[in-house]
Amino acid sequence: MMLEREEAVRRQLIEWLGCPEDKCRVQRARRIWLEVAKEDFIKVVDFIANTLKFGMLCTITGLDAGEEIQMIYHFARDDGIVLNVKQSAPKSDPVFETVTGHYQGATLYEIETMNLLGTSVKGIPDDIRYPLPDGWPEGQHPLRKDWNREVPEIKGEGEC
Amino acid sequence: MVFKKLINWARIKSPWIIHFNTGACNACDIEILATLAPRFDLERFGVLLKGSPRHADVLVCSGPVTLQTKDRLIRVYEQMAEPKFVVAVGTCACSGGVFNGCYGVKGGIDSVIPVSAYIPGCPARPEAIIDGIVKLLKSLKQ
Amino acid sequence: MVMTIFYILVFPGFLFLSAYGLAVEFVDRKLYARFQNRKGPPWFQPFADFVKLISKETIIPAEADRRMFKSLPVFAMTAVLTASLYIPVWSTQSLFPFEGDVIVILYLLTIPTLTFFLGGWHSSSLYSTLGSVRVLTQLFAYEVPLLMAILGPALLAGTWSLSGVSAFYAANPIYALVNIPGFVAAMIAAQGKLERVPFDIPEAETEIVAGAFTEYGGRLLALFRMTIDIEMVVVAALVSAIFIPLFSANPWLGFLFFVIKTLFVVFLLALFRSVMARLRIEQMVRFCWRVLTPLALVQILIDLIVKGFVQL
Amino acid sequence: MGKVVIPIGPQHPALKEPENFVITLDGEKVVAAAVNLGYNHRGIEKACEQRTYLQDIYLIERICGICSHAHSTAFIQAAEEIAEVEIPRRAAFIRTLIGELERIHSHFLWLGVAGHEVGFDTLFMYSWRDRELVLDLVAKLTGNRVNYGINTLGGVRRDISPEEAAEIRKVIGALEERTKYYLGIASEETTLISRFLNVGRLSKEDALRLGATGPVARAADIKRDVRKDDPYAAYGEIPFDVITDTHADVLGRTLVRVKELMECYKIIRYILDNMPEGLISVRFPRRVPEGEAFSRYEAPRGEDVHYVKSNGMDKPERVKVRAPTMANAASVAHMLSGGYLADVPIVIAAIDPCFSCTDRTIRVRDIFRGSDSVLDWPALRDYSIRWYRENGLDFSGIKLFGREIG
Amino acid sequence: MKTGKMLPLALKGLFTKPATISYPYQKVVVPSDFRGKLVFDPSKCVGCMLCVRDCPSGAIEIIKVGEKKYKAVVHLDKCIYCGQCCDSCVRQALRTSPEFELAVYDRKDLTVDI
Ligand code: SF4
Ligand code: SF4
Ligand code: SF4
Ligand code: SF4
Ligand code: SF4
Ligand code: SF4
Ligand code: SF4
Ligand code: SF4
Repeated sequence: MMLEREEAVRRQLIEWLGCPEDKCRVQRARRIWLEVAKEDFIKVVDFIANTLKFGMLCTITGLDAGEEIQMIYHFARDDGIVLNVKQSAPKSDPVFETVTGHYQGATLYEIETMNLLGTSVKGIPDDIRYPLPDGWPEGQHPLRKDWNREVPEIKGEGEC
Repeated sequence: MVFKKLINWARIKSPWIIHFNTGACNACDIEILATLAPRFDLERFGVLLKGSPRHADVLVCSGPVTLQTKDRLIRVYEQMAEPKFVVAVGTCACSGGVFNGCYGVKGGIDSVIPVSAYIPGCPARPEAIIDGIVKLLKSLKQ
Repeated sequence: MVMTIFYILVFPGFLFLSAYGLAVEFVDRKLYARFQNRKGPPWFQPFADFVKLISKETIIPAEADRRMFKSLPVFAMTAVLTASLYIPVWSTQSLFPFEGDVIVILYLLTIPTLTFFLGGWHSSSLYSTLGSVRVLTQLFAYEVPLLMAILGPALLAGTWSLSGVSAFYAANPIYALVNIPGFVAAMIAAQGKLERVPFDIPEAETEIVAGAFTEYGGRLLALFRMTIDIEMVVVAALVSAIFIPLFSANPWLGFLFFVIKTLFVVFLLALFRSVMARLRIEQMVRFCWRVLTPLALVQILIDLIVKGFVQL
Repeated sequence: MGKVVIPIGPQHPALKEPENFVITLDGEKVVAAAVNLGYNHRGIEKACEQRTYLQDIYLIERICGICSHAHSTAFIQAAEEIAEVEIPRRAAFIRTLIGELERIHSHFLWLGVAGHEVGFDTLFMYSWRDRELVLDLVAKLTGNRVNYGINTLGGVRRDISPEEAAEIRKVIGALEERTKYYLGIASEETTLISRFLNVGRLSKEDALRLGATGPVARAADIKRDVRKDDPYAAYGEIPFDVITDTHADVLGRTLVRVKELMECYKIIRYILDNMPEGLISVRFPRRVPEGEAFSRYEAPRGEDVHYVKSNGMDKPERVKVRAPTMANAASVAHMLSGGYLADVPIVIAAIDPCFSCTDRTIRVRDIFRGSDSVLDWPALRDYSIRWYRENGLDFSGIKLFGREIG
Repeated sequence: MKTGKMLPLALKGLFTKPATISYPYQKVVVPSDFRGKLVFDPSKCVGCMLCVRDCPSGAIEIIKVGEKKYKAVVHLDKCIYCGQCCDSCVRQALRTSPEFELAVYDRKDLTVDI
């Protein structure tokens, strides 16, 4: 299969970042995966948004990878290429930078990882209760692997 | 006596419903709406869909009760005037269905408010909903 | 005296109007359903709804003004019933005609609208409040064209009594032809008066639930609904008495004509509401002032000119 | 009348689902709008990790009943990519076919709801009457009216017989006639146009900035369609046009949807004419090898994306869903402000929101903490101004209490 | 632009038969492979429990009632009528039937032996 466009994007990324080859791979047509260090992340996003012109952030996946919390940002371009960028932070201190500076729609996705995985994203207030119901106990993050699935009894505010 | 009969008759012939989605997947909701569309036309049985709980006699619920809708469901139920009935449409509303065990789900409608009729199905076909409502009305006869 | 009480309570008063109102509601709903290619409700539906509502528990919101809340529906009902006394039913003559009763009918007909406003206002619920503001805004928009559309034919007839107007057109049916623009304007304004699509803005359920009626339930709602039904009869009768010159000296035949005429008006009303989308309040007001009022003015002008010719 | 804050929902006639829009009014004008979601949050993503891939199909299908096929296909595509299972071409064609039938039913449904929201119930009745034809067809092909359950890992569960194919053609023909009629209604009926034109505007720039997808984006003249950009199933070989419109308002969204219906018929005819012979499914391993995949699907309302990560077991390690409505939710608040209360339902409806999917994750509500106490106008205003400014929505042109919001 | 575009269609409604079906007075015919209530053939079942394992909502139970004899209990209030159990059953002991009118007043009545 011809993967010229994908390879071109990959080369550009590797050269600009100066990262090892295996950090960026082309999975198949239109799917590129990239792993970056947390420190470089915002710089990379800037490059992706402004130079590579990925216009849309499809979503952000947060996941519990054992010792670390991993965030995967799925950027899409109008020619169909999806660039998935990963960054991780230790579970003990899962702090990430916000990408709302480049992609406005990201707020919701970031808040979602904050609630469901207990991350914290700089620049987004961390007291926002989101998609979890009102009255959900603090510190309970259902998507963490060690969270048991007993539903805590919730007393709602009862307001309409 | 005659009066009582008349009132009972009127109740059976004029069940106004209010629809409340307690976290359904939409399929049951559109099937409920489809019963109002020309093919099934629930108005044949005097059913009108009302927006205000004050006007309605039958609360038609679809979906598993999520933690977030639980209090609203109770509130809407309380706002309705007596006599009132609750119909659980769809497997989710009956028991929580496929969502049983999800952390955001409380369970079926009857885990929160009393239910007068259960209509299983995923989604319940419009005919099944009509069947359920007609069965409910029949049970009011005595 | 007995006869008067019979007139007021039974025919063509309270009982007859209630029954006929329910029948008209049925016709309206059935036609609406048929226009939408569905079967529609059975014939007893409005009656069953009424009985059921009467027998239901009535909840009065804690924040609402109890006395107002309860008395308004009764007040509205009384007003439309009173208005009906000046409407001819089986001939060109109404029960208690007097010079100027056209104006009185129109005023009596605004009373229900005002009670809807007050009722909504006193429910102290957001949707009701919003609904009542819309009721009032809309009232100012359609009342003028409605009044003017009726004014024209009355000018031509040279009397301010509905019975007189009817009698005039019964005698000279040909003149009714010049009143067609007025008929159109009156029909459209009536749509607003009865709060139906495209002018059902005050109770637009997708926006403000049930508008002014949101908090009403049980018996009080039953009264309001009945009021609206009777109002529909009265408006249909008023419009048909003025614009449709179909009368008979024979009371039976006259009554039959009355039924035919009102049902025809109801048919038109149902048709209107099934082929249009609801306008926004500001579009409605604009429409009333820019289109409807000029139309009614044209009607008055035509009537004045015709009158001039007749007198020459 | 002063400023009023009215909650639309969670139980409100305009919404078929429990959501809460907090609309701040000055008379009839909307000065601020906030979206509170979260009523439908069930916890599906977590549940997916606790069930097998096979069970997940049915769970994911029930994220939403209207684009059930979209969700299950997107999920299965991801799983198949990880397991390196290639489905037979015939299966891909059947998936595409059902997907397009779903789009037809969904667009008809939308047209009816749009009519209903502006009080045009006759339109609702007729389009829902015609929609039944599609549902009958789908029930015949798949065994259920909604939540078809046709997809399975490695292919599809039911084949399409020649008689069924003939029946599809017949129904498509009838629907095409109806669609032309509705196109006439949507572009000519005065009262409808007066409610749709220039209502809920979302310019091309705003749509790009807020990441709108689907008909919302296409109505703003953005040629964005996953079926073309990132073809999946059989779309790579099917010729069709991406419909766009320049109105960028509710009318534009209506026209895009109705015209898309015509494309659906074209696609379905192509599928029936070119349906390859062969198997409809292949074996799929119970344990999926380690890996991850990201899959996109053009649902009737826009792009639906799924991310699946496998750890080599029979249950996925992580499933992430981002449904179309969530991508468009950010646009709604923007479209509402400055409009009329009467337009709120149609504007909301115009993105065709169905939050059961979106709620997986969103809840904007507490961003507007102040709005919880319903009549606390100043607090709401402060919060909303702050929020909007933080999010780059410019409200400075709107006057409040006779003053401009600085 | 035209007002009352739907007028002809609406008027036609007066003279055409309504699209309304007369259910429940007249039964509807659903496709024969419509996925409704399950049916079970005990003579085919070997008790392998594949159906139980694959059911997405835990709606089916296979209970041993004797040597090589099994009965199936289905919770109609949990079943999502997906038919996966029928696909999973290598013996074709389970099938879906087009029966869909399952409404009851008491939830207990929804747990049935099939
Ligand atoms: S007060 Fe109750 S009925 Fe009204 S919107 Fe809130 S939940 Fe719904
Ligand atoms: S019963 Fe099925 S169709 Fe109905 S809401 Fe639940 S999952 Fe959806
Ligand atoms: S109550 Fe009104 S808005 Fe709601 S579904 Fe019924 S008809 Fe539509
Ligand atoms: S947008 Fe979401 S809720 Fe709406 S139909 Fe699609 S999947 Fe369902
Ligand atoms: S957010 Fe949606 S998909 Fe996720 S668990 Fe909740 S309902 Fe399910
Ligand atoms: S055939 Fe089925 S039941 Fe038998 S051993 Fe294999 S998996 Fe188990
Ligand atoms: S049909 Fe589906 S939900 Fe019902 S028992 Fe079978 S597998 Fe379980
Ligand atoms: S899969 Fe079939 S044979 Fe096995 S237990 Fe279930 S019904 Fe019996």
